[in-house]
Amino acid sequence: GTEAAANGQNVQAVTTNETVDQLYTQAKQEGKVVVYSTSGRANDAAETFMKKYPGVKVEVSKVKSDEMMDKVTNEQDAGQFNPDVIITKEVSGAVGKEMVEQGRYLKYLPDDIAPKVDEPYRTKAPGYANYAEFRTIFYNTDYYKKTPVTNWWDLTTPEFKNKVYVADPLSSPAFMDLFTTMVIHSDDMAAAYKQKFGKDIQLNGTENAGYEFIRQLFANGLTVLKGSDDVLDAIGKTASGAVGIAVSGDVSKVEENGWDVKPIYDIQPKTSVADSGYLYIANKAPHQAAGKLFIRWMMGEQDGKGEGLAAFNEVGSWVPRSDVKTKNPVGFEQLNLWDYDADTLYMTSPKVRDFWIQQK
Amino acid sequence: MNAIELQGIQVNMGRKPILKGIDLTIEQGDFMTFLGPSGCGKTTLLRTIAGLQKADGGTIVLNGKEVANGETAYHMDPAKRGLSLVFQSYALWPHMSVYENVAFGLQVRRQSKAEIREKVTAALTKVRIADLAERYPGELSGGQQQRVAIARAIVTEPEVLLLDEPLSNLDARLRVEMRAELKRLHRELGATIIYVTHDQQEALTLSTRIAVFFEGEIVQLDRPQTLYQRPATLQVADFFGNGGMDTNHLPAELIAADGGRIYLSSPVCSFPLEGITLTETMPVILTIKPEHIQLHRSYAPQSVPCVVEAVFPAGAETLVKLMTDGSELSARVLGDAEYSCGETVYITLNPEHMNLYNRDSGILLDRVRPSVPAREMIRA
Amino acid sequence: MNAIELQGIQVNMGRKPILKGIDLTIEQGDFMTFLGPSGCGKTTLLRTIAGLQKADGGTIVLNGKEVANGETAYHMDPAKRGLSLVFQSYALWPHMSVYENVAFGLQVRRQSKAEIREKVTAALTKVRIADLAERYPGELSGGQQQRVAIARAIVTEPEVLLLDEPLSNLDARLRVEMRAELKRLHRELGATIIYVTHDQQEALTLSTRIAVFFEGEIVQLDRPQTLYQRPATLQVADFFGNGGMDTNHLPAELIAADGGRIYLSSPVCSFPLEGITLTETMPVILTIKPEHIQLHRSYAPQSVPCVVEAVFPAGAETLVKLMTDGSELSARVLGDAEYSCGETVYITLNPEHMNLYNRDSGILLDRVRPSVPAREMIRA
Amino acid sequence: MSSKSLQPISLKRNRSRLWNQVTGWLRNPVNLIGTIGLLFLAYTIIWPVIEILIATFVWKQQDMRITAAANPGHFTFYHWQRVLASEISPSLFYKPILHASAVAVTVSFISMVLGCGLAWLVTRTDLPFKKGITFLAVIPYLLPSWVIAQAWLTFFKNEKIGGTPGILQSLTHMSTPDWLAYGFVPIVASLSIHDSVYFFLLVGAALSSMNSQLEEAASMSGAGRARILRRIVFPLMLPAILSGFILTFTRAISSYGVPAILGTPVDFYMISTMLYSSMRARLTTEAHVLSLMLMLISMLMIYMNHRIVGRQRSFVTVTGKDSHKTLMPLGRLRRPMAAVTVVLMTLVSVVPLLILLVQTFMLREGVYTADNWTLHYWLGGSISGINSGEKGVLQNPIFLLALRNSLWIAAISSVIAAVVGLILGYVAARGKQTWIGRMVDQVSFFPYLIPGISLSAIYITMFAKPHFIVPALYGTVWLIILITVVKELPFTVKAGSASVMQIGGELEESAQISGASWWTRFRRILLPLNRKSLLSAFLLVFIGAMKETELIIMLVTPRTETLTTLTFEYVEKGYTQLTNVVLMIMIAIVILVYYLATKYGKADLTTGIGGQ
Ligand SMILES: Nc1ncnc2c1ncn2[C@@H]1O[C@H](COP(=O)(O)OP(=O)(O)OP(=O)(O)O)[C@@H](O)[C@H]1O
Ligand SMILES: Nc1ncnc2c1ncn2[C@@H]1O[C@H](COP(=O)(O)OP(=O)(O)OP(=O)(O)O)[C@@H](O)[C@H]1O
Ligand SMILES: [Mg+2]
Ligand SMILES: [Mg+2]
Repeated sequence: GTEAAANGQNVQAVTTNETVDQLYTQAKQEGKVVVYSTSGRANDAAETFMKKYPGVKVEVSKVKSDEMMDKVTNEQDAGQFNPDVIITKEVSGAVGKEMVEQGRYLKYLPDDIAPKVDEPYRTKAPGYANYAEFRTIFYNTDYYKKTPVTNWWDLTTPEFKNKVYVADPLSSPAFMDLFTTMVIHSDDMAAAYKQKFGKDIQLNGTENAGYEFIRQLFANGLTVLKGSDDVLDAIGKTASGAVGIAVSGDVSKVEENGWDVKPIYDIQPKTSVADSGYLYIANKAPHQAAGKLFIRWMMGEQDGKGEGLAAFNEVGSWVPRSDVKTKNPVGFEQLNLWDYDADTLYMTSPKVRDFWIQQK
Repeated sequence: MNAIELQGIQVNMGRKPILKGIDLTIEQGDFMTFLGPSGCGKTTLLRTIAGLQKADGGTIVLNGKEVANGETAYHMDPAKRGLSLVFQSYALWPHMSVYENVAFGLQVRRQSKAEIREKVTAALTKVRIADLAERYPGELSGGQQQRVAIARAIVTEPEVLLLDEPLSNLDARLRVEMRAELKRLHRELGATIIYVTHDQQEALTLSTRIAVFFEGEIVQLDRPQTLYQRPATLQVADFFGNGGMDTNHLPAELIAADGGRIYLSSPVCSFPLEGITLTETMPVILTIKPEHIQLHRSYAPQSVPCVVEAVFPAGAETLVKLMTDGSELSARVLGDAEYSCGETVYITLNPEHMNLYNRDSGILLDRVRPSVPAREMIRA
Repeated sequence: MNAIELQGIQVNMGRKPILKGIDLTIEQGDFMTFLGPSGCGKTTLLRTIAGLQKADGGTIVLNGKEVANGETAYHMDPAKRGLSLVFQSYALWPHMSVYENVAFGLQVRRQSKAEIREKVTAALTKVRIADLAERYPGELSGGQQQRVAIARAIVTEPEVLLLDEPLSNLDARLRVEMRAELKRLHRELGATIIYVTHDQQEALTLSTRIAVFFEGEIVQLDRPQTLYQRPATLQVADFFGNGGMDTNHLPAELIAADGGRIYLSSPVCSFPLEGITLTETMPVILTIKPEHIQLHRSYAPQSVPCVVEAVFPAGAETLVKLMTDGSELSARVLGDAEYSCGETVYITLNPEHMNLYNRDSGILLDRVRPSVPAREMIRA
Repeated sequence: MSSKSLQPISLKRNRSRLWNQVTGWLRNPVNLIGTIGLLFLAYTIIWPVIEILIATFVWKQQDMRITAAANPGHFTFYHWQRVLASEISPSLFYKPILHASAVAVTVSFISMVLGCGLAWLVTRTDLPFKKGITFLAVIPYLLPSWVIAQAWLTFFKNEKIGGTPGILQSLTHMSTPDWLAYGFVPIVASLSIHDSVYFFLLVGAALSSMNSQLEEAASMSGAGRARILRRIVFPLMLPAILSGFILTFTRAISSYGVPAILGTPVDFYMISTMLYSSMRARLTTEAHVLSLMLMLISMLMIYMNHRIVGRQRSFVTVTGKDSHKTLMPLGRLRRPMAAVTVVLMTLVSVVPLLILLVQTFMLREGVYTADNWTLHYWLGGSISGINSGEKGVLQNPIFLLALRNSLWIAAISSVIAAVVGLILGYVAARGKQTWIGRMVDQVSFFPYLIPGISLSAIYITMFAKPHFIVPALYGTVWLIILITVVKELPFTVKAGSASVMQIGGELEESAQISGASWWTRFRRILLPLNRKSLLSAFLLVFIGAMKETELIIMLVTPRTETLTTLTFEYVEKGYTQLTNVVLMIMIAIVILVYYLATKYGKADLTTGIGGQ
């Protein structure tokens, strides 16, 4: 309670000017680094890290982002400071609002790397994200020779009646964020509607074009599945005219899973909103130097060539560094994404969720 | 018609033979009592008749219909045999009130509510627990539970009623009342009753016939009086002392005298016998019940003097231990006997009440009787 | 020293008073028997003494130490009272073999393995089931289970032994053996035994004292002979017929004659009495046991003629129902009686064996005796 | 009444009476253990529930997101109003709760019929292959319930959710109807298959110790088999059956995995979906209100249970006069019945298991060529292109640690939970007429309904620092063991109380007379008499602990990693085969434990208490 509030008042800054050698010397004394991660990629980075920096052991705990917030909050309130490094996704702006602003997660962007980092992660975002993904529309490559969808409103047309799949936003906040962003940017949506149908949008009792889109999506027979994998299974296993909204990062699994799918990287009005994998230092991290060293490693070190980056620089995800070459056909800057407006998202998403729930 | 016919019934439990070939015919309206030492297989036989225990061999015929056949492994469901059974351990249903326990059998028979109420109340009244109808078995005393078990069995007025020591936990007074009730049931309904008891008094007063068991075999099957008077073996005779008080055993001999006449020779008497031919002396055991020894304070004709060893007063009667010629004898006299130890008394024995057994095999010499002309006793 | 002292014990169950103020002192080495109709509270009292039932009122003192006090709600743990109890329902542990069941109490007392084996074997031998040691209770007959319960109680050689109808399911022969065993235990260990039984024979032969219960109250507490000969109330007298055979009741009157002499006047006899003063005629009930009525074939001095109504042979004895002057009488004779219905016989009664009860209250006129000079009977 | 001179004495007497009453009360094991148990439950359960309850009446910072009226730190009914009486409540609460209740009730009934029927066949009849059938019955519970749901889809899937069509559709070339493929029917079926083991084990344990004379007596009264079951066996098994009912009911009403897979495609949402969603959307208070509502519903169930069980006087089927256990002959039906049972059970339990096992040896799912067989997922090293270079499970550096932790946690917590459950169950059963017994029964049931995440979040706060005499357990396996025990208490206490209710009081009394202390009595009499129920509890908790993720995921630290957290990782990444390998290893362990437990615990359901 009060301690958290106190944390909120004076957000500690983390020194960002140490060199690798300085950090390593300190890290060896600390002996290990404890990582709370939402992503398994941390494990891959840890393996290479321990080879590179012997004497510093990496311990990774896998927790979902929202659970991690509870866990860390409770730990810190009880005076237990366990993790050093936090690898987390946003939860509708809650991480920023409830953790970063309260000083529980601390932004760390080394001075020497900062210049090479793309916006918004250099200055605008609450923290540095080592990679970004987003939700977009996938289609079956056996069925469609070219992208069947160019505008989000296409999904509301009779052509896609009962042919749109989405992973349940109720159990996956990141999917909800996409729809919330559409609500926030309802003007964009309205414009896209006009562009598509050539007339102004008619709101059927909904508040704005964003909500109207959700309503029409449901009216057109949206099928909700449990997860992103299920969506790709649904459209990718056999030739199918259906399309699905799934995570761009799943592109890396396409081959293994035998899906014949492709993501669409350009949709009107915007393709999507970024879902970033943030790297933070935890408040009062017991092995701060080791933590910093590990973050640096995952960032790919100063030159962006460090092996720790490999796990994050995959197809379907983008490393926001100007000096790192992406494996994707399009660069991060070219992606037509809405800004992740954490504050507005944070305030709006419950309402959109309510709206979503009421659609059933 | 024969109500129940058992042929060569064999039952094994845990590989141990428990019943070793029981042949028994119980007629319609019989009141058959099973008597035998604890653990001899009475309950097992009852359960086998009821169908709760499978017979490994032999057949059971109920009212002319075969209900079990060990050879063909045929086995009719107990529910269909139409018998009632009072379990030795009562087996009351703990979740039902006394009323429900008793009513169950009638409900199964789909009788009307009113009829059930009437019958149950009547049955409970018969066993004197009408006021406990709403109680649960756990709230009853041992004897009350036993009475519920009886009520449950008689309420359906069954044609065949199997009772496994149904009165063991009742006081003497109730026992008499219950016996009368059972007799009435037996008489009025013409029910066939098989009764297991350890109370010989009960067995003798109630039964039309008694089967005596030993270790899974029927040793004697007879009318009560016959059984009492002429036990078929020494073992039965021993077992069948009244209230457990032993029958007197005396070593004796059958002596072949000249002219083919046979004499009994014993420490307390000797007289000629008929019904047997012998060439050499035969050792026998002579038995006589304590109540058939008459005590006299002074010498009576043909009496034998004895010394009083001990006196055991037992309410209505007194047991007097006597010693004569190295043999010990018990005599029973009614009321308080005023004998004192060491006193000399004179006894007379009636040869009619004596039984003779082969000393080796223990089997009754059935046709051996005192010679008619020589009925008076002769001093050895 | 008093082994057990009960004062004003009250027990209620489900708001119903079950024991209504029991005062009882049982001395060290007593063999106390509780006798009473089914459901009168014998088991409850036993359980209260053992501590399994809490007393709502009254105190219990065991060997000079208060173990329960209803007023101060003090209640000592049964485990600490050092008693043994044979449950009416056996309460054997179904998951333990016979051996383990019996050994349990010794194991709790942390005796050595060898000692336990020896004692358990001895106890099992005493109850004649040494060969069943490895069986489980479910594999035993009813009587065998009961014997395990007895063995379990006696194996620890307790100072106080409570037995709740321990022989009810045993055959006559075993019962005699078990009684002897209990007597031995009682004698050799000086154990105090409280015994509940429905077998009056048993009560009379075993006990040093008998407490008769009716509906939660002790009605009479006496030595067996006294109890048998002079029941304190008509109720007790009725209850205490041998084997349930009723004591004869005859309506009679005490008549105050001139000179203050009192006479008994009844259909079968009349004689002067002493020990009472009366101003007016007092209606009484005269009781006499069937075995105290002597039958004569021909007129004997002071005998009364009767007509034989019915004859019930019962093994060792015969019950003869007689009718005289509108009153019915039962007489018991030893052996087979050769009377036929309708025959006239003559009876004599010994005034010493008669008891007189106030016809209204049913209480024994305790000090009333036949006058010494007028011992001979006088025809009414 | 009392004169003045008597007053001091009566005062003294009153004082000693009070003293004796108190000590006498405490000396009763029900009260003493009940009190200790309640203290334990108060700390581990009531406190968290109260915290949750209080939190629902206070505005939180986050509530600013839902309404401008939020005033952080102040009292409000808003959350309750939002869930129960707002325009969103039909979709958020009423419809899902209706769905959930319908599912829960149906699942309970079906599980009851399946579980009890099977238990009866196995314990009371002369059915052959009993041991095998008993073993088969436990297998569906070994599989996580979502695996069964997935298997259901594999079979019944139609084109609605795209992908490869279900086996049924491929075979018949007819479209499987939606109602058979998704929503109510498959959810009920999957949950019933998974959870009927509760009934099977609880009722089986109760049945196997039942004195068969009770049935025989009914048979003698002329009652047929069906009637005996309905009028005698069923009522006597009522405690076990009701326990099973409450357990399956609450498990079903709060189940998440199965409805998420089978319900979402047809918008069949259950309360748990909403609860989980609220959690994930960081609307914790909303989630708390929902879970409190679930608790309320279950309390009502338990209250009704008390009404039924409390009114009926006795369920004693184990008495001091035992009798030979006789088995009901099935007659001509004997073999056909066994065949049908074995085949059906093999279909629902062994087949999915085998499919999973086979999959672990296939490089690519569903490709049946010789070169596709591999041990890679078990033993292989890193090969890029297969699961992003993830190594085989046995090569995973944390595998051994996780295995050890898992075994340790499962073994210890299942033993503790089973024994504590029996002890508290004893209190609940023997004290069913007293407030303390009822309290223990009610309170011990909450953990099933507190969302695992909420409970573990609160436990972090409670056990991060030493409190009173409670040491700081956070970061050690002991906290995970504690929370597992607490979370499984509802089941073990219910199993224990149902089982104890069957045992006649005189069996304890006779031990007491023999001089045995309560502990000796418990150890020598109650424990062995309840052996089967105890072992069932142990087994199910063991399995549960091996499978548990939600609960412990927040409490594990790198040193306390378990097999499930490993699976969790694999599942997240979609590494099906690796997941299955871990699953197979867990199942193998459980099977081994099952075998050892029945063999050395002498807890074979198919046999009676003593002797045969
Ligand atoms: N829980 C109860 N509620 C009400 N009454 C009860 C309860 N338990 C027992 N009783 C009554 O208490 C009385 C005394 O029972 P108890 O068992 O002491 O009788 P008993 O003298 O041993 O009888 P028996 O010879 O039949 O064993 C009985 O009438 C019985 O019905
Ligand atoms: N499951 C079993 N295994 C082996 N022997 C058994 C089993 N059940 C019973 N017996 C034995 O069978 C014999 C007969 O038992 P049964 O119950 O028929 O005797 P009973 O004549 O009724 O005796 P009681 O008068 O003591 O009731 C007993 O010796 C008993 O020990
Ligand atoms: Mg028997
Ligand atoms: Mg009794």
